[in-house]
Amino acid sequence: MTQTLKAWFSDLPKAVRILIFGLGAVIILLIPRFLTSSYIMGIICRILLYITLAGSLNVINGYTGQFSIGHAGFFAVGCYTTAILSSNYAWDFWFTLPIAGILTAIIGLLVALPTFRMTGIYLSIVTLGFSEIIRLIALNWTGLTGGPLGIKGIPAPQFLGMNIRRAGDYYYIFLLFAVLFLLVTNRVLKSRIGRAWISIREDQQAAQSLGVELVKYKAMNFAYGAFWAGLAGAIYAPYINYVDSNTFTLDEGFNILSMAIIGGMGTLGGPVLGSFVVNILNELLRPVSAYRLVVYGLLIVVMMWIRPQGIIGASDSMLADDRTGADLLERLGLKKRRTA
Amino acid sequence: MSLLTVENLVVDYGHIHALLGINFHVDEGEIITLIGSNGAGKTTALMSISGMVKKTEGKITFLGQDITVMKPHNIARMGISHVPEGRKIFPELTVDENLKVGTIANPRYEKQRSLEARDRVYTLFPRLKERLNQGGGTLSGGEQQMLAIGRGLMMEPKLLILDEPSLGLAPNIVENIFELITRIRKDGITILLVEQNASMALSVADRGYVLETGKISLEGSGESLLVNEEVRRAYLGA
Amino acid sequence: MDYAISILVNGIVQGSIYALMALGYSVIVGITGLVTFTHGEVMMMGAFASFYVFELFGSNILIGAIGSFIVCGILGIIIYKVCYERFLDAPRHIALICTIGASMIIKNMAQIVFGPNQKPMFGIFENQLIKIGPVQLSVLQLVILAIVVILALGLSLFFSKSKYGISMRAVSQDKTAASLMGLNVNANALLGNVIGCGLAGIAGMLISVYYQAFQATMGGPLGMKAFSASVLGGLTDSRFAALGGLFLGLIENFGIAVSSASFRDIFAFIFLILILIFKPQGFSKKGGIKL
Amino acid sequence: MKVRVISLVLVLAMLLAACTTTGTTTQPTGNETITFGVLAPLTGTNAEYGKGFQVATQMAADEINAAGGVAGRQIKLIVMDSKGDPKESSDLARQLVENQEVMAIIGDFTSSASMADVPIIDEAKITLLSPTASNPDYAGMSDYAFSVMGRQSDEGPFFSTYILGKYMQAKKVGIIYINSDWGLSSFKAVTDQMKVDGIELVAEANYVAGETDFTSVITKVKAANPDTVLILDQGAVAQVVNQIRTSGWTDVRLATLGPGASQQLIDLTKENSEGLITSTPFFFNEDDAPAMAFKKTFTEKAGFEPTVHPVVAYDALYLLVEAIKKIEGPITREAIAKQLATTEYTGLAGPIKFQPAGDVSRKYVIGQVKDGKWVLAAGYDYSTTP
Amino acid sequence: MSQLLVANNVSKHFGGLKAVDNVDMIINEGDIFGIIGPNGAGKTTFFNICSGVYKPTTGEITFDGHSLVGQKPEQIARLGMARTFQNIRLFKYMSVLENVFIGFQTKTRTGLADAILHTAAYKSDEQLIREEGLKVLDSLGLLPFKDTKAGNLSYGMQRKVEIARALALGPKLLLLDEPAAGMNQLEKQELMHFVIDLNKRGYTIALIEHDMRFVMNSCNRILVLNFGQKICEGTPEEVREDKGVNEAYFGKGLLVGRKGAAA
Repeated sequence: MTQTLKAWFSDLPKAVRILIFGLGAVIILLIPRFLTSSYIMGIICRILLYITLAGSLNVINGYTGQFSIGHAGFFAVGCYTTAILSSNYAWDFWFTLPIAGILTAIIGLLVALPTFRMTGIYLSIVTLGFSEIIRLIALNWTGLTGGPLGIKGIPAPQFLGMNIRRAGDYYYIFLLFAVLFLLVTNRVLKSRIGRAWISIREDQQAAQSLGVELVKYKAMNFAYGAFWAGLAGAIYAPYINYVDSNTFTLDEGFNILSMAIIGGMGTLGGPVLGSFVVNILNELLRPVSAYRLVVYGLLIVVMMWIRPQGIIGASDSMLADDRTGADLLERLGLKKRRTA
Repeated sequence: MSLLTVENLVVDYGHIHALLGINFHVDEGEIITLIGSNGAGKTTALMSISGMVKKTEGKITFLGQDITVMKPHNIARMGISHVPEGRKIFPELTVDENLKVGTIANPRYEKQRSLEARDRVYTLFPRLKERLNQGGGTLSGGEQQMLAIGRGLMMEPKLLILDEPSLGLAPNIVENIFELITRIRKDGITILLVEQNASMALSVADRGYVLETGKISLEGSGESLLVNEEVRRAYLGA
Repeated sequence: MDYAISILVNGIVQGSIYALMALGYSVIVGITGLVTFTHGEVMMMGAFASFYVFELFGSNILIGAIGSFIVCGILGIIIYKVCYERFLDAPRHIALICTIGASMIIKNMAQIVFGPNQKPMFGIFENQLIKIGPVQLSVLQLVILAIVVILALGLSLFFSKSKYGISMRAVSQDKTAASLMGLNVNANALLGNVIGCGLAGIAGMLISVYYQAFQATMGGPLGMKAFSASVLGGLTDSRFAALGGLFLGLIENFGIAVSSASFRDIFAFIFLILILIFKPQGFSKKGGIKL
Repeated sequence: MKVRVISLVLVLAMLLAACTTTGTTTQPTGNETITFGVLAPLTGTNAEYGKGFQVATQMAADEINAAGGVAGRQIKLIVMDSKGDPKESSDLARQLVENQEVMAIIGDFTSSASMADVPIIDEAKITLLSPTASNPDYAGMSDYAFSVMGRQSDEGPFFSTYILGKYMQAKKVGIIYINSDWGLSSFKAVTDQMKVDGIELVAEANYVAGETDFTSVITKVKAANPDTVLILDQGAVAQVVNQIRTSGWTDVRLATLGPGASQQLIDLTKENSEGLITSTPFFFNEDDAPAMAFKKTFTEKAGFEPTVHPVVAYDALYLLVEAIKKIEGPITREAIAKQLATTEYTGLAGPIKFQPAGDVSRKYVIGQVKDGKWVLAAGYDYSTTP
Repeated sequence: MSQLLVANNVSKHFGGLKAVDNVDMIINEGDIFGIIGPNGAGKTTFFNICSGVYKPTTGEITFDGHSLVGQKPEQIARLGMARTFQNIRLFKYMSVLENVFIGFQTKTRTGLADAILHTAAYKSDEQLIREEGLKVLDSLGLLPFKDTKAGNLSYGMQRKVEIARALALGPKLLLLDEPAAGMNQLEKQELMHFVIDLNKRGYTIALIEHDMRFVMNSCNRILVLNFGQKICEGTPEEVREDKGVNEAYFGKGLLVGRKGAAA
């Protein structure tokens, strides 16, 4: 279906294709003009934010097959960096961005370092531990982070002399970074580096035998994922206006993770879809809010039972244990047994 | 009637065809051997019999009962004891405990009987008795093989499947093992043997099958295969 | 001096509860070969189970222990069916994610059913103090120590003497061989899960009795502690796991003594990370449940 | 492939649903009701307080409606679950702000969530009246942000001077406090005044929210040998008290700032809390008929006994109504906020009068547990209360 | 002829098990070097030591003048040693061409910035990979399958793809671990000619193989291992005549009455 759609699209004359792209872009850019509700814009902003967050986690989990569950920690580092620099030292928002990204990438490297000797689950737990350590440091380092009081009144970013504060305006910043993330990551994944990452996911030993430097690429992968999580944090800080350590609990980490899992890992589109599904579900389930997290939990379990790679995850990878889904369908009589 | 029959067995691992439809049978009291080079499908054939591998096609009958889709532990309980390649003893269990595992699932299990079975194993393998309380992982290769066979015998099987019992063992120990195999047969246990050491296997076997890339290319009595030039050529590439 | 001794006593009592948690954890990981994130939630359910048992049958700690063992054992069966049974030989992250999902379900259902607020636990023992030389500890602390020691010894006996124990160890060491020996791998893994979860249930009861309070959200940090402690034994060796629990309790308490309780979890995680850096496979030699 | 199509359809359907459900609420529908938003953590770690907010505000609304409503209009509440999470809270604040019917918002419970809402309500010029936010910076962030809990900068000094100093005659005090925005500012307020009053702080120890094991904290404070231990927390006071007593430390006097005269605290601690002293703007005095009535109704509806928090939330709604009553001219969001700043009202928890920043100076009394009940303690000079 | 790979007194012990015991070996440039021996003789372990998967317990290996002690597999690959695996380790969900692309890892330099900005370095790398990759596939006759998922190919094809992937490294030495396992006689024949052909094109090759016909007809030197020890080394003719090899490999009969038959 998507294949035919793609083929149909690429068969169109170039002018038509450009037209379609242009039209799409204009619609996306004009969304805040149609949707004046700042509540809906708020949700859209959130979706865009989590596209970057879940997407950057997916770079780590979905493309090299490492399993990090402490993404909230990286998010926190970026968020605090911008908050501290712009509110305590009056830096301009745009200048704090690279610092936040790079600092988070360095922290990402630090997390990755002890994990090189570890496999799978140990790595997961260490990332989780680091995430908690970062949160507890933020909570206790009152001098720098305001400790439990947090940092308030983070100045709004300026753009062409305009204060960006309303969700409708902020939409463009979130959009810019989500799109930037997807474009840049797409390029990285289609290069030698991305191929090395994927080869590590598929078969570590074979990758090594072909000269893929394991430590280097895993570290680079972690730093890259952390970098974008840091950037997401940095743009989030002035948006929420007030930062404290409660935002970055393990539950936040699981929240990001569940978007990546539900949407699908190992494809760029997966976390995008995941962010849409989870955040919209979040709104739809408001009337039964107590059951919301139960529903997430169920969704995750069901996903593992029938589609471990997520809704549009890389079905052509080791992430997709095709055995699981097929077996279940077979058992339920929904699918005929495969015969040779 | 045959104890075990394998009809038209096909096994695929994904897109790789491991067995392409093989037929063979084992009669009561026989020693049957499957020989063939690495990757010919010998181990797959054995694993299919004991239920560890999903079959694409074919039928396996044991004692007249269809065991094609039966669970491995139930197949074992019917009286098939499979001593796997690489021995696979439980390294952190003592020798005694390893043997005990063999009796746990025995439906005819009762204390007295299992003690007798254990005594029989210890008479068969006096070396094991000396190492009663030693961890299985600390034994030498030969001792581990003995333990693995002993553990299999504790189940009081009707059919004993041995996968490469000589693997990685020094020649004098290999001779020991094969001597044991003939003794076990004398106790009335049927044996299905997979070996790379073709000469050794054929010399004790009543009948043999030669597997080549998932197909049976030759079959015959042990003696006839032992002198068959085709077999030698397959092995030594002469 | 008195100060140091009380920290030591606190550390040992808390550590012994951690040890019990870790014991259950390592049994589960040992036999399924898969890691779980539900352990903390199981402990929470153990606390609730014991509370209702106390309410129905009176404040007897033994009855409470049996009750929470049974309830959590049943929970263990459900968790096994949902998270493990189908995934014993699938890529490992699948079962892991499943347990994350399951823990979300259990935690939030508990919040809905039992209410979110902290609840007081029945006082099982009077505030009596026992002095042994310079060491001072309460009856409750003594009872907790005794229960943990008895359970640990019982478990050790179970694994070394009973036929179920031996077959579980066999399954945990080599599933293929065990199944060729006629052992039902699935049933054994299920049994291991039941025992592990049952122990977690008792640990949950002890925690709520010791701290006299429990609530639906208590599971998360506890699960982490169980994991950290088990790492010392490579996740599968219950002896070292128990030792790890004890260490963790002591480290936390001495760490807090020199800094602040706000750093409690930092100590636990640094302990974990250091072990992983210097002894990534823990102190046990090879996988499988061990005594 | 099929899955992709299905998922795409699913997402589109969800988007549509999300848009339409909210789309309807933006339509104003006549004037017979007046609507307030309530932001409260109905799930998550603070859920019991959120539940308290929900029940207490609904009680107040029901009472007011039964009495004919306000300005001839019935009160309608939209209660939303913020989970105590700033992100959630601000999204919900946006949603409430969008809804033109909503005239004012009560909430949120935590300071961090409330503070995340401030820029939104500030822009929309709508009142955010938090019953409990006590971060000293919160109320000053906007003209539209109010808090009625009372300032730590008032309660802390009162506690030091009148309770620790005059009433308890404490010389050496150890403080155990929760490491939260509330805990830290309370700690600062108390200890600053202690210096002035000449009371020695011999030990301090803190812990993070969710802690259950206080034995190490207690051991640490005990080692400094204080004559009085002050516990600054709202949730975990009972456990700290219990663990102090069960550790065999029976000769130390205990005081607590935070939970107020909470019955739950006594239920949780039984005889361990005997003699415990607290400051409270109010407590459920058996002579205080309205308070006892509140307690009874609340307990019936909520299933648990009230702390001071739901009382303040209850007062908050009455306060809003009081302000609306005084408005001359059309009732608008801005008019409410403007009027609220100057409204004085005496609720169950005492008189409320806003300081210029938008928070309240409260008067406190001393409560003490005697024979398993809170009683009003005497024996100090109340006339010089600041 | 220069010495390419020299193993000196190499041993590998796993606990008490001596998997490889004091083995010497010299592979010269231009060789097709065979390593044979019964199952469990330590051949694959020895291969894994050479390619850096295992560290030897004792002994030293030099490759093309570099000591391999303490080198990681990827570093050894970068020195110009490529290998295949006994149980094919293709990236089975990737296309054949993508599999080969990974093999060019050592020949390309694209960094993160190059990838993001699509610099000249990136473009030339990608072009090189594409052209060379197609060339490699073409030379192996795999071109028609370039977009097929590697896991969907037949066993024999997968072996070829694995070799193609290794060739992408442009190796000085190619290690093949049981390349003919699971192939039928026809495929084996074809593979053997292919290996000989590769050798003619200048690749030095070392291979482990069970199929004696394959080894005898393709290798110019053969090393025989049994129980981790070297029992014989020489030309195919020498090895075939060696009695120890005969026994180790085919085994000897046990029962007296049949001994004659085994001779």
